[in-house]
Amino acid sequence: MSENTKPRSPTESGCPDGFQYMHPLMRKNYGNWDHHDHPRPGVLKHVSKDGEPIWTVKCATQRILDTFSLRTLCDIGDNFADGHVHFTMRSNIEYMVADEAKVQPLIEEIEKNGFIVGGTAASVSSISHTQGWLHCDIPGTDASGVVKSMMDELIDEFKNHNMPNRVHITTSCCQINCGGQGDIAINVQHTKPPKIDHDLVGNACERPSVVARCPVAAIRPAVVNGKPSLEVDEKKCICCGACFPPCPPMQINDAEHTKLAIWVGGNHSNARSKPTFQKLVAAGIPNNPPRWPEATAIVKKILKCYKEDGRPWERMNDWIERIGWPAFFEQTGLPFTKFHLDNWRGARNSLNASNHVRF
Amino acid sequence: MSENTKPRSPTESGCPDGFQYMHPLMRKNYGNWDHHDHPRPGVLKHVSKDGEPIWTVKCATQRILDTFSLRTLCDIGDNFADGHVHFTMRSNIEYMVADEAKVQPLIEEIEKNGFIVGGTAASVSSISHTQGWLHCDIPGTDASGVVKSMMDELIDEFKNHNMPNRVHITTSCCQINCGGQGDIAINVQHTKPPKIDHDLVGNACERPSVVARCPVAAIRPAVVNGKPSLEVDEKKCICCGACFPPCPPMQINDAEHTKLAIWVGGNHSNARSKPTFQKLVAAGIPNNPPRWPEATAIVKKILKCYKEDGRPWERMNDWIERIGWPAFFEQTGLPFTKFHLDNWRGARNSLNASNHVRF
Amino acid sequence: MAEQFKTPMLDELEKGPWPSFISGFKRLRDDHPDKRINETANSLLGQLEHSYETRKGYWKGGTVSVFGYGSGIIPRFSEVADTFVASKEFHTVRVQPPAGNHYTTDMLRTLCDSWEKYGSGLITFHGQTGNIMFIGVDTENTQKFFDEINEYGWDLGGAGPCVRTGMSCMGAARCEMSCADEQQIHLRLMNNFTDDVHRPALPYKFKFKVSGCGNDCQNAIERSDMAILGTWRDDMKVNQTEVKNYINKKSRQYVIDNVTTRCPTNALTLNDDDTLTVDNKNCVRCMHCLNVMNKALSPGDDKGVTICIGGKRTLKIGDLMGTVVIPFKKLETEEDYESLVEFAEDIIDFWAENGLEHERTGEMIERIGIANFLDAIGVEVDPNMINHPRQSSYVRLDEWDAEAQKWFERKKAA
Amino acid sequence: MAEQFKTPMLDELEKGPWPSFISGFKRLRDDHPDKRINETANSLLGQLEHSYETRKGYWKGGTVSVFGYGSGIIPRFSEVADTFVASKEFHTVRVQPPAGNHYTTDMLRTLCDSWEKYGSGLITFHGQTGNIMFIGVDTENTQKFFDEINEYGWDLGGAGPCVRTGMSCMGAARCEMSCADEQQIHLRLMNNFTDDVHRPALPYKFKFKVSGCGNDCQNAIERSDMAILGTWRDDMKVNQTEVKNYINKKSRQYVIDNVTTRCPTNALTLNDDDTLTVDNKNCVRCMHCLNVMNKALSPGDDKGVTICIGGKRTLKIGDLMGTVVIPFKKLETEEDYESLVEFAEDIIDFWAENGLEHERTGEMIERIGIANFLDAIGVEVDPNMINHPRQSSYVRLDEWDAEAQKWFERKKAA
Ligand code: SRM
Ligand code: SRM
Ligand code: SRM
Ligand code: SRM
Ligand code: SF4
Ligand code: SF4
Ligand code: SF4
Ligand code: SF4
Ligand code: SF4
Ligand code: SF4
Ligand code: SF4
Ligand code: SF4
Repeated sequence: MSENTKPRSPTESGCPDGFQYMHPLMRKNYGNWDHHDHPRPGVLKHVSKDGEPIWTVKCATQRILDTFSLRTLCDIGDNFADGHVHFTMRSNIEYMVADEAKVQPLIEEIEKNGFIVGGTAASVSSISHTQGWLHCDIPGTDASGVVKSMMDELIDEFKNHNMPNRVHITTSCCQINCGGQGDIAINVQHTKPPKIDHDLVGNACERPSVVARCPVAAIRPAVVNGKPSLEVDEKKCICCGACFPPCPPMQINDAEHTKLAIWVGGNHSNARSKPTFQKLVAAGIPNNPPRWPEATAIVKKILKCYKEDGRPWERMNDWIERIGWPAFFEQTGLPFTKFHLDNWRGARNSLNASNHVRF
Repeated sequence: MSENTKPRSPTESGCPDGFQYMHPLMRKNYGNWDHHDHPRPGVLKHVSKDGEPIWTVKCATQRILDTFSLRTLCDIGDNFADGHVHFTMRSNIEYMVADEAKVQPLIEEIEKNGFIVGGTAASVSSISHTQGWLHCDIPGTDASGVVKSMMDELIDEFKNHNMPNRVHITTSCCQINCGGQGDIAINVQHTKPPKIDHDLVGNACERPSVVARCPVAAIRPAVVNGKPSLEVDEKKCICCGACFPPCPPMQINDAEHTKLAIWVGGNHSNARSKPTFQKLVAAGIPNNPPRWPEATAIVKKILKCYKEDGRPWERMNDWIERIGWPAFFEQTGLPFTKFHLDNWRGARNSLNASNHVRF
Repeated sequence: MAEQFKTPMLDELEKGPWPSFISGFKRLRDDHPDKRINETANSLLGQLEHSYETRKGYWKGGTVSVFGYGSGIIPRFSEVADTFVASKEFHTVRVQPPAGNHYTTDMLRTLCDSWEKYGSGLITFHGQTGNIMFIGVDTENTQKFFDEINEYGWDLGGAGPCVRTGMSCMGAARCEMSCADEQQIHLRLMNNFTDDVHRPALPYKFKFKVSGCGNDCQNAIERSDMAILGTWRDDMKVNQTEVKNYINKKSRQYVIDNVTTRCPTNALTLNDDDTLTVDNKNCVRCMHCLNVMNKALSPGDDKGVTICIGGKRTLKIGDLMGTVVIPFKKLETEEDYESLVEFAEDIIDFWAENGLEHERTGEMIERIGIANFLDAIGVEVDPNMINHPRQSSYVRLDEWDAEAQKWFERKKAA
Repeated sequence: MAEQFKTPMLDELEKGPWPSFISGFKRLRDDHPDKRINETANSLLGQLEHSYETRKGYWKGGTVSVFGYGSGIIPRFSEVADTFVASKEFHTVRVQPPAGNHYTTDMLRTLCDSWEKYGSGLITFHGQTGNIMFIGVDTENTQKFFDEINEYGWDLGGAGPCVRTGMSCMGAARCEMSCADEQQIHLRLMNNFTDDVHRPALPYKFKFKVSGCGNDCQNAIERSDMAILGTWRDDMKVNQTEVKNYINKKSRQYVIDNVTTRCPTNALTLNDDDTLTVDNKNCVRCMHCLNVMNKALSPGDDKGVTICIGGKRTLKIGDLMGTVVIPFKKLETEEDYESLVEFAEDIIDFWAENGLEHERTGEMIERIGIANFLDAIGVEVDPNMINHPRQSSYVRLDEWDAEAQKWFERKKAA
């Protein structure tokens, strides 16, 4: 390699120190905060132990930002918030101001530019999501599109504190679920085993590692048309799609049979009860771009019931725990089927081993 | 077969109707009871919807009754309780009387004859137990002996309502646990794999069915000294003794290594929480006839802590649930070891997946 | 009598206030008029002392039954019969008790008389499955004893792979909590399966237990393949006067701490005027508040049973509790009871055909999955069967729409 | 620009009030001065519209990295590049954000400048693992873009079987609940494993997440192999004046219904004089009461962290939450932080040697058993690690006495 094309060696600087970018008031009061409250939806007021207040204005973004949008958000930060911003793990941007008088103008500027203020406390915050058709190599749907369609309809819930407690929704574009669990999760659920493109298997896949990836050992090496390939025991296959990433010829995505499912009650916080996993409530929902109205309708229905029936501070899981699953299905009008019965490891723990029945 | 030795054909009468033996007042008020209370430990007063009262005096027996004892109990029944008795599922005998005036004399007569009145409500009732060395073919200990030794020391708890709620103790003489679960269970726990008497295997056992019985697939057919036998993978073997009933040459019982273990919190009633399984708290307890003092000492210690710290109506499991397992081990002084961590199916549900920690 | 065995260890079990089984054995050895009984008791004491010394049991099984039956006797042969001769055959006769364990003293004496003719004089009231266990009889006398008691109304219970003896609580006979006719349930079920009790031909054992309410005084959910528990589905009855009386007696704080706070579903509210409000939709019939305030609170009128299937102990996949398969079933008419029995038949039939050898219902359900089990016995799913819906996405959903349709149709029909 | 692709379906996503990512793409297509960017955006929109029409994705993976590193780039090649040419290589550059996701607008603009030189103009703040995702760059420009931003302080995150980018909550920077210096924990851990981030050589991925308290705003327990959560072990601080203020504002009933009743361990008592008593021995630091009454209640002074190991999502044995492995660890001195890093090293080393291919820590623990895992990493068992002791008697207890002895010795030493 000639001298001047020799690649540059990286500086392995790792994770940058956040202090250099932190708002000065936060740097000053680091570890010294006393309490907070909610002057209005979308705004937090934190007060330090020395009585110093800081206001935060929380603003939704589309997560995947074009540089125009990002520069606009930066302009707002310069003009109203001392040139510092913070991104939350739900891709909301937060502006901090030391001076209460700046809060209202800041909000106006944000809204003028087409962004939305809200997402604090007992609201529905932005839906956290994943790559989808936009970038991933295995997606069954487009997470960004689902989220945009849904948030358009949940916008009032983002802008207000109408819920019993905070609502964290996630969506994922394949059954791997990079989006994680949530009070409500809208996830891909395949309903048919992969169709194998036998011509490609030989080239594309390391067969033993594909076989090893299947959670139910449904894949066997096989010779098809004289060529090494794979075969799937369709009776065993649970259509999880785990074989697809290591072996793209295991075509799991299907315009018709790749559906959406909705899960509720995934709760990560340790407040009150220990963290809980989400539970399946609705499936077979059409994967219907560009606006996925069927999925949104179900999410809205669930939120409506929760809003009307939940008690203050009850998260989705707390509410359902109190009213019971029979009432959940009754209130939401969702069908209860044999597919709601778990049969994976430890499934027995999910069965009602008692006389506790609601009438 | 000659005419007069021809065996008699059974009358398949099945389960006898209980009404024919039931106390007349109970027959009369069948399904018509209104409420009850506890005039004193060992005595219940039930009142029918028509205001008719019936008193029950509850009396401990040794379960396995010689006909002398049984006739004595019958005499008492004749003289004081209209000739009717009821046995509880914990082998207590109950005398019912319609007349309050008879209660005290009845109690005196019972006690005069060496039986004990008590076992009602928030007391420690008789320990339910199993056959042991007296009759079973696979026992590791003698359940009756353990129970007699223990109840001698718990007699005050039987005779009084000193506990937060009722205490149901069981004991079993092998790991099969015919005794079932309990607030406290004293059970056999083997600590070494079976020693195989290879000379006998060929004759005594249907080998495939023994192999199939092992919960961890530790048994393999093998040829030993030229004869068909079995071999145990000692690393896998969990010393459960399940191979012993179908194959007595799999000698699991051992004077030294067959120990007792103590479990707590098995709760069958649906009151408050759903039924719960018991949990291991102490093991390695010497199987020490004739009076098993070590086991009794631990049971007494647990009961003492429960008595002092439990709140009214808290069963053993409720109490521990409230104070937490760290406090249970602290209060009882029992050691907590890696063996308390579950590793059987669904074990992960027993791990603390939260920040909920007590300091 | 032959040599009297020394029993220094067992003698220790005569000390202390609790009734001593050893003293009972000695009474049979020393005081009984029948020499056979004296010798058997002596021999038994000797062998038991030997067990205490060596910390081992010395019985082995075998095959003994009465004519016409395949089960009901637990055969025991001594491995140390050379030394302890008189108890060398020491079988147990398992006899079905009357539903609810009621006896007249007369009947008990009659049973004593028969037993003393043929057996050891030792009787257990009752074994953990509920049988009267007549412990200690030789092979020959087994038949004679059975013939005698069978004549006056007693029959054997189960042993081996068969329907076992049932159990039911005191219930309606003396308990205000009872929501069921335990006696009738017990008798109908057991006596429908008499053949399956006496002739072991099932994959493994099958147990019925009946409790009149959620207190489950028979430990039915944990110990039986089919647990039947009384319950109600209309509103709990609240006698507000008695509520007030109770509060006066115990204090408001006591009621808050011990009643309302302990309700598992927060379904109770103690109002400022000392009345109690029950959120009956959220009450899960756990029984706690009724237990504490049994004068003030009572089950409703629309009674029935909840049925849980599949309880059993550890072998071989770990303890299993029975799980709700029928959330509510009315038991009023003849047809109701018949359909209960048919339901039990359906389960036993399916299991008889599909259970593996030595596999209990609960284990079979674990193996094939609850959904398939419900399908097989023709029971529709109901959210009362679960603590919560599935947490795993690993499931085939090809038939989702069809199943959802079923639900909507059932809802419409209801 | 070449033909502008029609996007009737995507156009639907420009309707409605929520910020539209499609409108952003179109701005890049229509308004950006750089033609390369216009064309890329047009091509991307075309391919995405094609996905919407056919309900399928059209990207495939490959191998792309920057010089010296094995990970940090997610390569994407279009399967329909014939039609959508300008976005045929569309890799993502995963860049580690600063701990806590703080930025100056200046720095963001600088990053925009670099990205517009080489990339598509699309940036995600942030991916679910916390990276800044620069989405859409061809193979050649990947290196150039990286070189440029690496010069001014930015480095790649993980991808593949390696230590992944960490996440930490706002915490001490703006939150009164914070019991830890999240920034420091985050930096110390991540920057100790820089080599493992850049050069994938582990069985599978390994994620760190830091939350300053039990509210776990980073979903650490569910989403990370090693979750570090702030907590405290002395008494909670109660400002009784603020308690009274709160009651005055909200009412006694509100506090009973929403605070004391909701405590998972009944550790709170509202006294008649409107003071609040905390049973600190039973408080499990769930955070609920502090959340509701954050002015009145605060964490204690003796702060530290609880560490849970093994969280992850479904593949391949079902979702796993991390479980408590270190109930409490002080993080004050230099040595404390060093031992935290060493602890992480011990876990990663053990897993690197014993994990199967594609097996996460949680799955390994499930396979070998938590007891063996603790043994291996030299951590003593503690009842805070469990919900309850074992329910199954299926266990070898040969070493019981020795293990019991260990406990007694530790207790003595304490
Ligand atoms: C980009 C991102 C989704 C997003 O849009 O935010 C993502 C995208 C992918 N994830 Fe993920 N995962 C992303 C966060 C997660 C998370 C969330 C987290 O880290 O907290 C999880 C769940 C937590 C966990 O670790 O279990 C997650 C669990 C997975 C899994 C399942 C791992 C497992 O052990 O079960 C896979 C499959 C695999 O690795 O084989 C996976 C695989 C993938 C791959 C690499 C698919 C593949 O094999 O080709 C996706 C690349 C998409 C792309 O084109 O960029 N991704 N993935 C997230 C990473 C962005 C970032 O670096 O910041
Ligand atoms: C007689 C018996 C039923 C029978 O037909 O055999 C029975 C009878 C009564 N039980 Fe029971 N229970 C009987 C075994 C049980 C069992 C099973 C056991 O002992 O293994 C349980 C479930 C055990 C468990 O959960 O582990 C049981 C759980 C209850 C409960 C629930 C207690 C709780 O809070 O968890 C009550 C309600 C109460 O205490 O008010 C109860 C209440 C009662 C009442 C008060 C019901 C009534 O109104 O008459 C009866 C008097 C009990 C007393 O002596 O104080 N009974 N009860 C059993 C007596 C056993 C004994 O000799 O001590
Ligand atoms: C006698 C009795 C104990 C007692 O002293 O009370 C008993 C004694 C035996 N049981 Fe049991 N079981 C007794 C009630 C139980 C119970 C309790 C119950 O029925 O509610 C259980 C737990 C509940 C259950 O069914 O799971 C029970 C679970 C077992 C098991 C494990 C069954 C399983 O599926 O896990 C076995 C082993 C077997 O059957 O292979 C067993 C086996 C045995 C055998 C037959 C041992 C053998 O294989 O040789 C014992 C005969 C002892 C003898 O010499 O009489 N026994 N056994 C109980 C029966 C008396 C009666 O008929 O009334
Ligand atoms: C900014 C952020 C942390 C970050 O560094 O990114 C954050 C910040 C705060 N969280 Fe959070 N939480 C953030 C994500 C989360 C998450 C994770 C998630 O969203 O997926 C959780 C756990 C989610 C779960 O359980 O499923 C979370 C569970 C909580 C809770 C517990 C709520 C509960 O009762 O279960 C509190 C306490 C509360 O609400 O008072 C809390 C409270 C707070 C407070 C009030 C803490 C404080 O005193 O400053 C912060 C302001 C929140 C607000 O906007 O109202 N935060 N918080 C995250 C904002 C996400 C967003 O844009 O909406
Ligand atoms: S959820 Fe699936 S499709 Fe979506 S980004 Fe993650 S791996 Fe890709
Ligand atoms: S889809 Fe899942 S279950 Fe089916 S073959 Fe592939 S990996 Fe196995
Ligand atoms: S517990 Fe074991 S030893 Fe005891 S009676 Fe039952 S089977 Fe026999
Ligand atoms: S004792 Fe239990 S685990 Fe060991 S070989 Fe026998 S059946 Fe298997
Ligand atoms: S189970 Fe219920 S009905 Fe039966 S005795 Fe117990 S409390 Fe009474
Ligand atoms: S019976 Fe149980 S669930 Fe129903 S109100 Fe009473 S305590 Fe609550
Ligand atoms: S996890 Fe706790 S410390 Fe961190 S931001 Fe959330 S509430 Fe604050
Ligand atoms: S932090 Fe949680 S556990 Fe502790 S007192 Fe408050 S509510 Fe109860």
